[in-house]
Amino acid sequence: MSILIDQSTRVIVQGITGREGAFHTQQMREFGTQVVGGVTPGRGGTNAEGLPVFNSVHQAVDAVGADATCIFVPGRFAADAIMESAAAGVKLIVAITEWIPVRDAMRALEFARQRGSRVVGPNCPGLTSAGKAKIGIMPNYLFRRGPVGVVSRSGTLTYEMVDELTKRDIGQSTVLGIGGDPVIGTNFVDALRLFEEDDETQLIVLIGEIGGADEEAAASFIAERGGKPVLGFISGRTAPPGKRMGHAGAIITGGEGGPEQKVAALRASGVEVLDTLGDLADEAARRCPNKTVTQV
Amino acid sequence: MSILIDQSTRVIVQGITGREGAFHTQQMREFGTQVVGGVTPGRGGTNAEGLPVFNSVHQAVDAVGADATCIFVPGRFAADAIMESAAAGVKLIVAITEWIPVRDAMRALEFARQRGSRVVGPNCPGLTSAGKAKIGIMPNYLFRRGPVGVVSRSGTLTYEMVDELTKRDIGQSTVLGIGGDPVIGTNFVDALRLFEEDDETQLIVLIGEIGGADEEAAASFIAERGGKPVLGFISGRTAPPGKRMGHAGAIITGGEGGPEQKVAALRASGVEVLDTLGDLADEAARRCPNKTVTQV
Amino acid sequence: MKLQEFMAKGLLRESGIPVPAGEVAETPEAVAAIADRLGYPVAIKAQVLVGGRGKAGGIKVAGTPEEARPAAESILGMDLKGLRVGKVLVEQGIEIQSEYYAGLVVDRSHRSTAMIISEMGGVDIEEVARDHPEAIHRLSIDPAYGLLPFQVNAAIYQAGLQGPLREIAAIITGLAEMSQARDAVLAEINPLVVTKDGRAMAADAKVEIDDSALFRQPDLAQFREETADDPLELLASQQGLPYVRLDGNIGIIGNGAGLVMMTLDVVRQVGGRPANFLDIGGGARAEVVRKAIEIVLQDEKVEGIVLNIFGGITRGDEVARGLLEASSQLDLRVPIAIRLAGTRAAEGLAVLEDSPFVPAADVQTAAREVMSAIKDSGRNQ
Amino acid sequence: MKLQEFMAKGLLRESGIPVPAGEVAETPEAVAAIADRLGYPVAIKAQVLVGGRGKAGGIKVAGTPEEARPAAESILGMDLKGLRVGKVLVEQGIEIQSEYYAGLVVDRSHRSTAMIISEMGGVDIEEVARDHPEAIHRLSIDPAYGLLPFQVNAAIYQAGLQGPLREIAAIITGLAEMSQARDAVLAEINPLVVTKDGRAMAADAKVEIDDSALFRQPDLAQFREETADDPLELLASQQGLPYVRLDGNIGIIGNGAGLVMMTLDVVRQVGGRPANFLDIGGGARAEVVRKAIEIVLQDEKVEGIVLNIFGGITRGDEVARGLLEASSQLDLRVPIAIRLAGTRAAEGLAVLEDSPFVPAADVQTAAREVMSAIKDSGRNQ
Repeated sequence: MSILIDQSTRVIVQGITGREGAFHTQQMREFGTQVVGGVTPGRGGTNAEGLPVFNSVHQAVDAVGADATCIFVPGRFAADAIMESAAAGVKLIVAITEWIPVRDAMRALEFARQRGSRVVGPNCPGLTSAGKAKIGIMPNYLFRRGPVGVVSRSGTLTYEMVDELTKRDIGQSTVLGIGGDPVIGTNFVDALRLFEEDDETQLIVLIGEIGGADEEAAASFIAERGGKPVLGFISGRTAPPGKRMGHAGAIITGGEGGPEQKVAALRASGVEVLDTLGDLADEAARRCPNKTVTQV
Repeated sequence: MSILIDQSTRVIVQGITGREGAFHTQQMREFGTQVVGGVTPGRGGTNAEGLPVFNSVHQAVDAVGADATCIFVPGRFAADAIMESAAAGVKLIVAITEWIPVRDAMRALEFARQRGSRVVGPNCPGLTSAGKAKIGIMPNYLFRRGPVGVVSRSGTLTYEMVDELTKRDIGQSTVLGIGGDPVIGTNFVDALRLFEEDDETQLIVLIGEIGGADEEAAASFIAERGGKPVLGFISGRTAPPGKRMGHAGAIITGGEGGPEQKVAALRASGVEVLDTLGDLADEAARRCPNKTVTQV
Repeated sequence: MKLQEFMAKGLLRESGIPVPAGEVAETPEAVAAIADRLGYPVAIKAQVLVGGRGKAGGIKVAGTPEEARPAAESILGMDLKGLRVGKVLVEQGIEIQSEYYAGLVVDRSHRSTAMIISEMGGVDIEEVARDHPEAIHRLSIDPAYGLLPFQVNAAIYQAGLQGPLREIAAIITGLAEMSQARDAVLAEINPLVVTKDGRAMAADAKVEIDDSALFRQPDLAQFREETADDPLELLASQQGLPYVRLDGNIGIIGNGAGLVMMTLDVVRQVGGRPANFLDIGGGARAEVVRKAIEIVLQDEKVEGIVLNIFGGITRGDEVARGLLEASSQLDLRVPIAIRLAGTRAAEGLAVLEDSPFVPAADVQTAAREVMSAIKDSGRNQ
Repeated sequence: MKLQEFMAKGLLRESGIPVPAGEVAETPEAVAAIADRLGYPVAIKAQVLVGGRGKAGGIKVAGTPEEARPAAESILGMDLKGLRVGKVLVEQGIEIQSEYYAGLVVDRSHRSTAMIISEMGGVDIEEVARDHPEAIHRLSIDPAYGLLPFQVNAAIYQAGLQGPLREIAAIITGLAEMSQARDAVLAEINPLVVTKDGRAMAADAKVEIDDSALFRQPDLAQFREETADDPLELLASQQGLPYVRLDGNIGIIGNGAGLVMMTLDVVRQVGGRPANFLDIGGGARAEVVRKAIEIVLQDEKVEGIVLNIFGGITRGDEVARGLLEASSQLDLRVPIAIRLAGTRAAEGLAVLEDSPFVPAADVQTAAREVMSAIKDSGRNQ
């Protein structure tokens, strides 16, 4: 198993003819992902990366079928792209795009929720089921298949974490970057719920950061429902309040988002919070009985 | 049984301090309806018709509980009143108000639908479960308890129909005025579904009129699913196309809403369509084994 | 409230939708002056609220100043399906490459509005729907989200529209925004044209505003008078009474739209021809009843009146008092039969004893009474 | 983008929300002229983006012309929490009856915006939330429907607000509409006052606009420069680089916000004090790397730089080339350590051989290298 995606997942790419879209389509296919087509309005009927391009998601779904989409279109059009896929019945929508206006993101996420589609992101690196399929932009070479599920708000820290795990020969089930924006489609609790139900995942790694209260919500969930062991890390522990770290959601505002509460909440729920990703990987190595899985 | 309401239904009145609201609150209570309070912003803490008045539906629900609401507020505020009750968790919303802008009605109905509330109306006389409870403005004296379920788009024709039935000693289970507006919360099919599941109802009377395709939809439903016998009547059979009959939804537009299709569709699905309400009542009398029920 | 073409195009222009340059005129002289200013050819279009103006001779193209004046003279003042043409719209001629259709309608079954797109424009869309259903593309508009860009994009490709697609998309989006902002229950651009020089614009437009929403469209509400296509309908609407003129000789008054419609049906069934639809609504007071009689009598074709009242909220005695008021203040020049049932019907009928109104046990009888009274008076003349 | 008070109030005024009459001035003379025009008393308020202006002496009331000029002189040019006051807002004094709070914030957990209403205004709302949570009323705004009238009505009564309730409701509704139209991610009226003569108005306002939405707020985007509270942050944002100035001596550059934040943490852990946050993002080119070094070096407090690059999309050799460019074009006046891992890290490290940059196996080592280099240079001086 693994969560959300595997070898059988049929993926389309919205914005396939753009620079990023084209490059990562190639990368996804090299990883083994079944990319079945792309969408760029006005380019329907052409080919890109050897795949058929359609004018609309609806046409793409009709022609090639799609379980999931990967969105690379620019920020001002990305919310519409999310809604388009939700309306066309695509069940997993991975929005890589950053700089989507918050108001647009809220509308698009609510629209998708009403139509039963899951959104991952926006402003995220996507997700990778090691040895099976990848949707998004995570570097291909990092992964090794195994028992650790990783969920993270930060893109680069995700890569760093996977790298530390793989270096120690600890494989991953699925690695999920949920994105750093204030408003996102899939949060820590959603991810924990999925990992709990996944047979392959034996240990969960949660990489949080300052801002919001999603880590606290994760802690409550773990305290109430969690079965599998969780290791945690919180970045931005020395960031000053009131300063937005980058354009995303990392900001400590009055009474919310501070690292101490997050670390304390996670620890109180039984999560071991480590000070560096290296320490975390060491602990994962210590705890994991089956470190990797031979790729099938 | 009966549909939607009975003696145990707790009802609030939105706009209870207005002329119509006050009068019909009185009438509903005389009929036996459990009216438990009213809402008029700014009049919270006062009394009206001997009932407590609240500033918001939320407060009313907290204080007195409510299964249903009856809305008398003016057209420009009525959509908001519908949404307020839906947001407060009131499950049956009866909107008597006419002249609600169509755009507002659409938004309010969708809002209510998402929150799991049923709306009856707008621009309707409400509904009456004979001998049990009434929400709306139907004249009290008309009803007699019995086996006939009545559903109608027109207010006065509903009264006329009930009068013809009662005159012939044929009682009613529930009489439901769904309203004449182009966009309404509960349509013929919804009503048929409810009557089908109601033990007390043995015969269904459907009073349609020109405009829209709701009668045709009812015919399809009956053809596919209907078990109980249905008698029908269509008003406006001689109305010219393109003329809006009153401010409501009765208008024949290109290819839709004409009476011939409606009559033909109903007949094709096994509904006996009569030419006058008197004929219809005669036929109901002929068909009904148990004409009335002694009131409990 | 239906808007005339020039008003509909004004709303489109406000929403950024290109329309041909044009102005309204009421005299041949004004037409000529406008045409000279715009340059030839021009289209001269009768501003009346009827369909099929072109076929009926209500639209003419003038290629030169010499043609403009006689064309204007032939249209201004003409009778178009019963309506006198008082105004024309003079528009710059456009060279049309292709004609499409975009229209927003109330979609009752989905409780929302729908945008219809078709590559077959310039013809009656209902005919297209009947004969070429595959050429109709319907976008359901979520009442909470409005028309979304991806829907417009997908429909344009689906429908196979050609030309400046971005401009066409902007027109469709603008039409939806206008409808939303202006409470339109119908908004059609037919044809939506692409010109030979590659521009997209609205060559003709039809807009109907939700009467229930006129309170928040004050600038449109003031045109109510101008857009009423019948003086009696206008008079009635000013009194708050829904009145529709029909072409018969039996005036009809009742309480409740369904009941009035049924009364029309009954009058037809007994061989009469209804002259109107008039609904006095629920709970009407005597004053309203008097006004209703007054309005119906103003239609000179009326030879008899059927009143059908089922008292629910409406009280029979109150209706009767209104009738007595009418009989004392008006010349009741025709026979009037009344069917009065329900709340306080007996009291009402008592009040009407010795009045000129003919009571009837049911509406069929009322209709027959009026019919035979008319026949009698015809015989007596 | 945070707006200064006078700009925030301008947006409120556009949405029909009453604010005290007032104008902006940059000199004591202008302040006096405006005050004379408005009539006394006036409030003179420093226009800088820091909280607690009042306590810090940035707001003064002048009851007479004699008081206005010295008050203006004391505020204009003053240092308010590190920022020089260049502008003041001169406002007509108002007599306050009661002070409330209305604020719109992003509600992450509900993926929507929320309106907060409180009867306790004029104080820090976070303190209210902590000490009097029962005084906080939160309305969740459905992203598709916006703030609905019934929500505002219910909250006003729930919160026990007194005074001109219709006007207060209009202010709250206007605040939500402004936020929607202007892409505000924070919009606070604090205090929302009722004056002794019974009017409701926004006495102070705080608005923050979504940076991601500035493309559709061109009239606000142009104020970006004016609203930046730090010249280096402005310079960086003009280059598209998220840079936040902190108060330490170790410059920090990395790719990805999370990685940079972690680097700040590591620098603290080894006893350093970060001078900034700078994220070069994913896939950065050499040029961007050079610019990042240049910006960080412009902070004179910087005594050393830690670069932390994990190559995913970002390529190590490209980063290395940017560093070489920087070393050839700039005076690298401080020690710079780089931790380079991931895609093409080996190639990058090869490029950097014989350069002044100190390679490190991990970020802890990089931070320690820089710290000890600084210490050494201190010892050498």
